[in-house]
Amino acid sequence: MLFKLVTNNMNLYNAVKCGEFVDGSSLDVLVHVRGLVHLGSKILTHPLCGNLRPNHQPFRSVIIEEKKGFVDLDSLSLIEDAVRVYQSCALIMPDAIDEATRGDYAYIDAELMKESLEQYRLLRRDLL
Amino acid sequence: MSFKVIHYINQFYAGIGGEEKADYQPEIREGVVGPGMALKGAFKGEAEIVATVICGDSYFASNMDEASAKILDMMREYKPDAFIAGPAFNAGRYGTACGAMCAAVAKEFNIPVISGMYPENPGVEMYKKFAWIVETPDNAVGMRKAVPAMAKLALKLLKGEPVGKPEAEGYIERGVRKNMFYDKLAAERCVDMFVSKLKGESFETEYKMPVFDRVEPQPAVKDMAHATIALVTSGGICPKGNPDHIEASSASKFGEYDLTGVMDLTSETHCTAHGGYDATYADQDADRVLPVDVLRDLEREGVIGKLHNKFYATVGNGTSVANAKKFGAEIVSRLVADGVTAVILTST
Amino acid sequence: MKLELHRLNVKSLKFADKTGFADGVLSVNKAELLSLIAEDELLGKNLDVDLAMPGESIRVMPVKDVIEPRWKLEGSGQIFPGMLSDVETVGEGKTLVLTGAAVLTAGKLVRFQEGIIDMSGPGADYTPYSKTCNVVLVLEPSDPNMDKHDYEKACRMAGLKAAAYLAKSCAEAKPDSIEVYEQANIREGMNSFPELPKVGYLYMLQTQGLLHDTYLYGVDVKKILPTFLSPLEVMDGAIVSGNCVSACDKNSTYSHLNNPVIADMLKRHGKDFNFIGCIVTNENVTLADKRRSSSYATKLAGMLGLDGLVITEEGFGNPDADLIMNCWKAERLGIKTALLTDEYAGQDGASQSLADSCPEGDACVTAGNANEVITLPPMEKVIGYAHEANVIAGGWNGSLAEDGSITVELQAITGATSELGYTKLGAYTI
Amino acid sequence: MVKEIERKLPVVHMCTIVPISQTVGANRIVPTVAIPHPFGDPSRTPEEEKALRRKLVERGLKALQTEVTGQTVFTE
Repeated sequence: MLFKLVTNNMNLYNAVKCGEFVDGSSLDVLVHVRGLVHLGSKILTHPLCGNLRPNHQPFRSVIIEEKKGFVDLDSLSLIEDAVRVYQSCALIMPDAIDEATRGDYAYIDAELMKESLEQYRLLRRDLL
Repeated sequence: MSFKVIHYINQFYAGIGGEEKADYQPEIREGVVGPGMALKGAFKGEAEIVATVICGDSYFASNMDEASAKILDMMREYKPDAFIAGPAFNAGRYGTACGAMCAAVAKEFNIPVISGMYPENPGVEMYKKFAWIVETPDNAVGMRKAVPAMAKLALKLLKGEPVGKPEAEGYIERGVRKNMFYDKLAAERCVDMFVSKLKGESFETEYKMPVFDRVEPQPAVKDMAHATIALVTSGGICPKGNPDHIEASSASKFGEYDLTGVMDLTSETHCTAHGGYDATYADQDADRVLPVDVLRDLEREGVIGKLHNKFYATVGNGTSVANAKKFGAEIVSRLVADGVTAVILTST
Repeated sequence: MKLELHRLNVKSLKFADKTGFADGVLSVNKAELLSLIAEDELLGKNLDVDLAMPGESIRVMPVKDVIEPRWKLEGSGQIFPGMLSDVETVGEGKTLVLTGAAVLTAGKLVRFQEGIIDMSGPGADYTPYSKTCNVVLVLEPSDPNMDKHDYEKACRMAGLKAAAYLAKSCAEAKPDSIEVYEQANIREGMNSFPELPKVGYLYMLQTQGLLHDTYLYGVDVKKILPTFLSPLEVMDGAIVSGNCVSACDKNSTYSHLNNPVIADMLKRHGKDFNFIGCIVTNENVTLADKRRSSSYATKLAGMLGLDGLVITEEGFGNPDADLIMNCWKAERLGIKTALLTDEYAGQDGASQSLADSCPEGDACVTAGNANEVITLPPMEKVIGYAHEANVIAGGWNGSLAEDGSITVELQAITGATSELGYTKLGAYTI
Repeated sequence: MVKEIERKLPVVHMCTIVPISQTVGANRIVPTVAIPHPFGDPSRTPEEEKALRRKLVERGLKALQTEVTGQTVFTE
């Protein structure tokens, strides 16, 4: 099984064994994940995690199990809904905010993912 | 000081003429014209119609952006407090123009915008989010009922009074959520509702989740060898360049495309307008979404009578249920008229 | 199980030499309270205690948690078990409550999570905590680069300590009123009111990780399987909020202690239904956890033979998925549900309110659209840091105007769309 | 859309996500390959792909020739 983190948060990307970096907005991350789900990948963490409204989440990170084949329906409805939510509102681009705030957002994003990353053994031990 | 209102009507209600004058260019006149008299009466002096905008329905429909920009410019000097359009009853193009103008005015001047239409007027579905549309009968006989209701709602909005639920105020539900303070805590309301549900009594949910209905299946096709099969897709396949500008999501239209002589869809001829999936594969070979090549083979082999020479496409992604219904109804009536036997609907 | 709530009705606050209660006034010895919270070396030197009363021109922001002062006079365990006191079971005996008073923890955390409480003006209508007499702790970390887990905990503990301290200091006062609650054990409960439907309360708690956590007897709720709990344990602080996001719809510790769904269900117990108890469940981030917890929680309800469940959500977005799973899984077991949530319908109210839905969710009450925008006029006094308005959830750059007024979404106001239903706000479709 | 068509003409809904098709009210349903390429598979040769597509379309035609009383999924 290939577990993989899809993220636009460079800090987090650097801390995992297997990741895919999306150079773009939180919506770009979700759209990319959607493409993977359409081809059969399964989502392992909820794409809307964090209790912040989308326009306050410049970073998005989703753990998936990458595979080809039948579409996983739970994953599909989650990612389609998440994309819809993010499309319906203004986004903050990661590079449009001051560094301290960006750092906070990146930190929260990383923290929210940490336990799940550990659960799927994706965190690089040398960085722990 | 009474409130200043601008009224929008079409060439017909302005007494200029019928369909033959529908290309009448926008103009603004001081004071009341046509049905504005009735509105004026219903305002009872609390608001005044300072000007009336008149525009031909066809002119508006074929020059939407230009016409609305022009009208907004004409309105500016009057500094209106509210905008009333119609009522348009069940007149489709008039309703669409009223709705579009309401939306444009609300955006530009940030003032209350009110129209009146029959619920099935296409202007309702397109613009109810942006305007208060009072429900009217389907023709001008309903003028006497429609105008006082529109005036009443307009005055309420002008005075900043809270507007109640659609059924109480007589407007068509806009589908917009609005906060209000209830008499009871949300917790108490929830337990009340819970008790009603347990007892099997009627109750009204505060938030309706989407529900679905069903249709009886049509009988099977008996004679496939003589059947005409049509292709319809919600996967956004269209001639390359998307000539009808079908939106990548929340489509407001569908396209009708000719298949005469088309044996195979290629990256040269067709692509997808759909924004809800990775378009790479469909753009490489649109047969992957709309299997024209195979149906042509089956036609040649006599398995089917023939492939209908038009296909229909829209984008399913985020498209409102109402629009999808409208597309479906319109497409099928054209297919029936063309003598089609059965339909293959493909979705991504 | 029997619990008495001994209520002292606090109508006013003042600083004084001795902390105590007399004639509706809660006196606070500021130095003593300060030195109590300053014991924690994770907190910095510039700590402060301030008072904010209903009707005053005061804005408190950013607020982390709201805690009602309580102290157990009799019975096993002590208030906030596993958190402030030992892990012993609570819910029996006598508990002193400073009704009308609250402790607010304010100060900087990670920056954009905390809320606004206005004590007067239009904003005051939206928060339940404009009606309480508030003892405000203004906190800061001893080291600005401190690990955020540590600092969140320090703030959480400071609030709990202060709340317990205030109530404990009033233990000698004669209560203004005494409320008695009795909860039968399951066997007796099942046999009473045979003609009434047996119902429960499915109590969903936010558990997504740092700044999104809730504790049950000191245990991080994301690590539990759904479990059964008496409503009386909740009144003694078995559930404590460690949640900072978002201000409008996180359940404060105060709202757990005074859970209005539990209060109303207890009121109607024996009349409209037979209230058997609460099932506590979590809202974790992984889908496997979501599926497991929803299946397990509804299985518990099924094993108890319940006919109905009231379900409350905490938060929005992915917890909507938990809410919906809980709903249809219960309904398919033949258990009727009513749901309590809030909405995220955009500033114009035109977007879809919930991230998930199911046809079984036909009885749904909402505490309002958290995106609706409000302008809060300037206040004479701000306790905390007003410039945070530009970065809190629900605010945006430019939210804070030069005159001190703030334009924000309701989600920035503490408790505005409480999903325990602690406000009268709701929404309807125009 | 599928329901409106079904009110007047027999229709087979060919799509990848059967539950969505069921939700929107289709009666004759044929599952297809994948969302971005319901009638294809880019990992195969063009000939194999077309054969696959033909198999699916034939299944769709078969569905249209079958009497149904309610939602029916045709997998062969």
